[in-house]
Amino acid sequence: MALYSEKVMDHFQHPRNVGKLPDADGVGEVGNAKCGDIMRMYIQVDPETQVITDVKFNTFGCGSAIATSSMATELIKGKPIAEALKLTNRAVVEALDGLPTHKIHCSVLAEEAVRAAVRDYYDRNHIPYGPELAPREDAEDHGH
Amino acid sequence: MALYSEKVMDHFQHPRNVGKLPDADGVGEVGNAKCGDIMRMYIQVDPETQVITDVKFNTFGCGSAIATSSMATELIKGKPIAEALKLTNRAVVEALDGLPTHKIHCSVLAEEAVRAAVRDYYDRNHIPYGPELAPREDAEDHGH
Amino acid sequence: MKIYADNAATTRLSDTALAAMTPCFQEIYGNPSSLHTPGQLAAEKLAAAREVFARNLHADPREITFTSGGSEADNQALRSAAALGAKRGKRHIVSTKFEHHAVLHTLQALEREGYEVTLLDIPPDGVVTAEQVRSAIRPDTCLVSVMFANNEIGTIQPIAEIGAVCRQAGVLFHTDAVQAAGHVPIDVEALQVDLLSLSAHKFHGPKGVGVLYARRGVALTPLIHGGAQERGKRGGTEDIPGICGAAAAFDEACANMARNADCLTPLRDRLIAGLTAIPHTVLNGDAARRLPGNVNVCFEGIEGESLLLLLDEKGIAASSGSACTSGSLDPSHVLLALGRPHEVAHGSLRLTLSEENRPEEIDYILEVLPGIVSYLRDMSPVWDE
Amino acid sequence: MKIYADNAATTRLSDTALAAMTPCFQEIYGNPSSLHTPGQLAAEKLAAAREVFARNLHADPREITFTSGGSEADNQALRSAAALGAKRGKRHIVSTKFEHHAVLHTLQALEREGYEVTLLDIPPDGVVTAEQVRSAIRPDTCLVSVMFANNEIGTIQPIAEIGAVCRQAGVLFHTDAVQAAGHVPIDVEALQVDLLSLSAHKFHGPKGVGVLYARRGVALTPLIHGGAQERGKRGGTEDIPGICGAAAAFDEACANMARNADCLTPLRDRLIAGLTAIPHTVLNGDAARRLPGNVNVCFEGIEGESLLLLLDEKGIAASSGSACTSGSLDPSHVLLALGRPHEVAHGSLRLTLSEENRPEEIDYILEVLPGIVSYLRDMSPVWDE
Ligand SMILES: Cc1ncc(COP(=O)(O)O)c(C=O)c1O
Ligand SMILES: Cc1ncc(COP(=O)(O)O)c(C=O)c1O
Ligand code: FES
Ligand code: FES
Repeated sequence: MALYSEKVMDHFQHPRNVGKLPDADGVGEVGNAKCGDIMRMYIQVDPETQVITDVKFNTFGCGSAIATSSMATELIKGKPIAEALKLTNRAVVEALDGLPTHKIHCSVLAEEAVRAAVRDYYDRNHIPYGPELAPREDAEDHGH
Repeated sequence: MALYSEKVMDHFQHPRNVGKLPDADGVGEVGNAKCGDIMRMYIQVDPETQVITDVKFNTFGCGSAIATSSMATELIKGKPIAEALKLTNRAVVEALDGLPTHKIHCSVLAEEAVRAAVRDYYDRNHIPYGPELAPREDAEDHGH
Repeated sequence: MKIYADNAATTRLSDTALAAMTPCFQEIYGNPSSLHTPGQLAAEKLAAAREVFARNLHADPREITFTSGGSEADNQALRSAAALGAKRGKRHIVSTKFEHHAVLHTLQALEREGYEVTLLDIPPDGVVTAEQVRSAIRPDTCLVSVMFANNEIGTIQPIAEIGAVCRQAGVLFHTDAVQAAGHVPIDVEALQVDLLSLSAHKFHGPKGVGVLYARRGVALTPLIHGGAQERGKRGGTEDIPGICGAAAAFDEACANMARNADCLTPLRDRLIAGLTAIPHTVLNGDAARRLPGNVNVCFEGIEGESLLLLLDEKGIAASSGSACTSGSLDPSHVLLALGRPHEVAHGSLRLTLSEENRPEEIDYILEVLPGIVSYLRDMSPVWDE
Repeated sequence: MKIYADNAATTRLSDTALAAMTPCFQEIYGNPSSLHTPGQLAAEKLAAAREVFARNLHADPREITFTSGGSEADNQALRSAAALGAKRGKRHIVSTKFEHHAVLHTLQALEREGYEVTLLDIPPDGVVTAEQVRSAIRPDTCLVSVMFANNEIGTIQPIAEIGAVCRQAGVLFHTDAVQAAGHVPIDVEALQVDLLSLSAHKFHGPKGVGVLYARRGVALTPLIHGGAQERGKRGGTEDIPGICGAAAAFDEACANMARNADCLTPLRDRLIAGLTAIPHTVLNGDAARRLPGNVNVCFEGIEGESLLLLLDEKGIAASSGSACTSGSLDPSHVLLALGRPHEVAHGSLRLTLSEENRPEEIDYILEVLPGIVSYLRDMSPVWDE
């Protein structure tokens, strides 16, 4: 299918890290009720090193929502939280060899899901964070 | 060519009575400067019987103008003037197995040419005629 | 297995249509406006094609105008009726919430130009009633436009009853019959339809050819100004190959209509039964009053685009009213009008069959689909809640 | 001998175009709006075709909109520029007296809607000057529309100079390039054209496919509302076979342009020399600044339709601007604009050649024509005066 790159199709057809982490240290759920796509991300964090040791996701969404979820989990797995927080939707899109213009917004969901999971981890552990990690005003619209 | 009936094409391709009568007893010319078609009809009349003994025409005009000229001459040749004056454009059209709707007006030219030739004959011979033979108001527009 | 189950989007050109087109490409290629033999041969083809549409619709050839497709026919129908209405000071139009965008967007344009539009709600069964139309007609109503069959859910509207209501009220009645033409019988006289649009590529004719039927006395406003083609109603050199292909396809579709319906209906019903057997699955639109080839269901907890992509991987070409399949963020206005919540409308699947589909294909679809639905539901954070 | 010498009316579909169309009829027949593989294969075809037009016009693919023909492209170009003008309070349009009816009739419609239109006179050589355009532009001018090459007399207009004048004045410039495209080089950048229309069936492509080039930033108003096809600029399922055929034909025409012109020009000039050798015959339009395949003469004392019928009988398909060949009573507005009196305009003959015409055909035409002219003049009451 020419709509999506081979990488996107690979991650869509064989998504990595699908599922739940019952004992997750942080869970983030983001979504857009209107386009209907919802992404939930689970992370396990090593309290010593602040490294994301495991990550899983569940997504209700389009092909690129699933592929970007999958790619995002791959990109943060094994990384320190500080680095995971630097993940941009653009990086996810690039790692997937691009997305069609009207599908760029789907990748924002993945970036937001990572941030939401980290925020939940910080909240649970009473770790203070700056306003830059607060839920974005436009997150609900993921980019439109 | 499907535009015209076989009869029309026959009279167009082999027009009867084309030419001039140098010693004509009556000559009628009608036309429409706008569509550009002009028809001239020559008649020879037997003064005794008032029979049209010969008729010729010259036409500058479309295929159906030529075909209707030809058919009109055929229809009046050898006929008494009184009968020739009864020739209607509709009769010419029927004799040609019809004309396309937007070409009906061409046949009016033939009817008018016959009347104009008779009028000229009457004028030359000081034969009085009624208003019904006077040039029609709309003759110049031949039917549009 | 490769299965094309998206015949409401477009169809494969039939052999009959192609055979009718072929001589027009390089042999009878004249311009029908030309006086010479090549032109007049083309003009004869054009007249014959017009005759075919007139005959099958129970219309007069002079009531048939060829357009570039269903959209153009819809646009011109609405604009013409609106212009006629404005002349009499009538600027109110009645239509429905689930019309095709060719109608809805034209109505929006007319609203910007000062017309008032009432869009009827869609009952849960997807069938608008003549009573709804009657109640909506006002003294200043100039046009009622109700589609013959909906393009997403396939429900067939009571066109004859609506036609009677409109005729009685002295209001012009247009029906977008793009999905119906060639699939269900259409008699513009019996139905009392004044304007009707159809599109050839929905019944195995070529793309880019539409027909606008306009009852005698209903003057069409040109949408495309130009030469004197189509009696001055539509400028532009006629696409003779396309028009001939369209006529041949329509003739064939009308001739085989009953047989095709008899063969499609059981396939459709088997699909509906099989799909609605999957838990939390609903059929969209009335089960009986629908096009013989239309199946449309919503799977709860599923997103349409993912479903389509996975079906495509299995060789099945289908469609969805999901927002994610389109440029817009809104899921199908048809499913929303039908009352489906956003998230349910999001999980819709439309399978539209033609007489070219085989029973084995239905087996295959029913074999593959439940697994895909489970797979996607398992991945969904919505479903496991 | 059968000679088709009416290539300005329409052309025979080329083998190349047909070959490009064929796979789209029954194999790659999907709807490019569909997500599945059959749809995406069609979408790729569409993108490739757009690329071909963009490349050959020196444009960007996003600047190419497919329409149903030259007429639709003309209508949409004018309406879009007019709408843009109205937004800035500018409602004056400059065009010429010899535009195609697709332009003239749209301008008349715009006049009824409150626009003011200035139509430039046509100089005796059939070539409008940039100076005429400059003088006609006013502070409230929003659009200049001057055709690239005239469809009757084939004269080529100084598009680059007019483009420069318009650009300098900050006025949008549209050119109807329906007769020029595929026959003379077109570079929208170099020519400073903002909007350009073309039609595939004038260069051996299929009928029913046009292109509207609109420079980036020049927003198009949809003429046909509907789905999101053509980036929302034109609703309606795309005619993929037609579009692919159009692209293939355009690519071929552009690739062979110089060769075709080299082969046509001498044929054209031989025809012109032979015909103007007939007494009381004039060439219409400049002898050099004309399309390589266009010959247009007036025979005094002759009526065009009769001439065409007699030529047709001899196997020659030609055209005339005579009133009698059309539904209207007025002879060609182009010849009248050129200053020909009614009765002379009436006797016009247009022969338009393509690269498919052979030199022997020219011999034959020149052999047959003088006799027909004499025959008709002999029959004419006008001539013997
Ligand atoms: C100069 C010109 N403009 C516009 C058109 C209209 O093109 P189409 O017939 O493709 O609509 C034509 C040909 O008919 C033409 O010659
Ligand atoms: C109900 C309905 N109306 C109008 C159209 C538009 O037809 P076309 O694509 O031929 O312009 C379609 C199909 O796209 C349709 O399904
Ligand atoms: S379309 Fe909304 S996430 Fe992809
Ligand atoms: S068109 Fe005028 S006489 Fe035929």
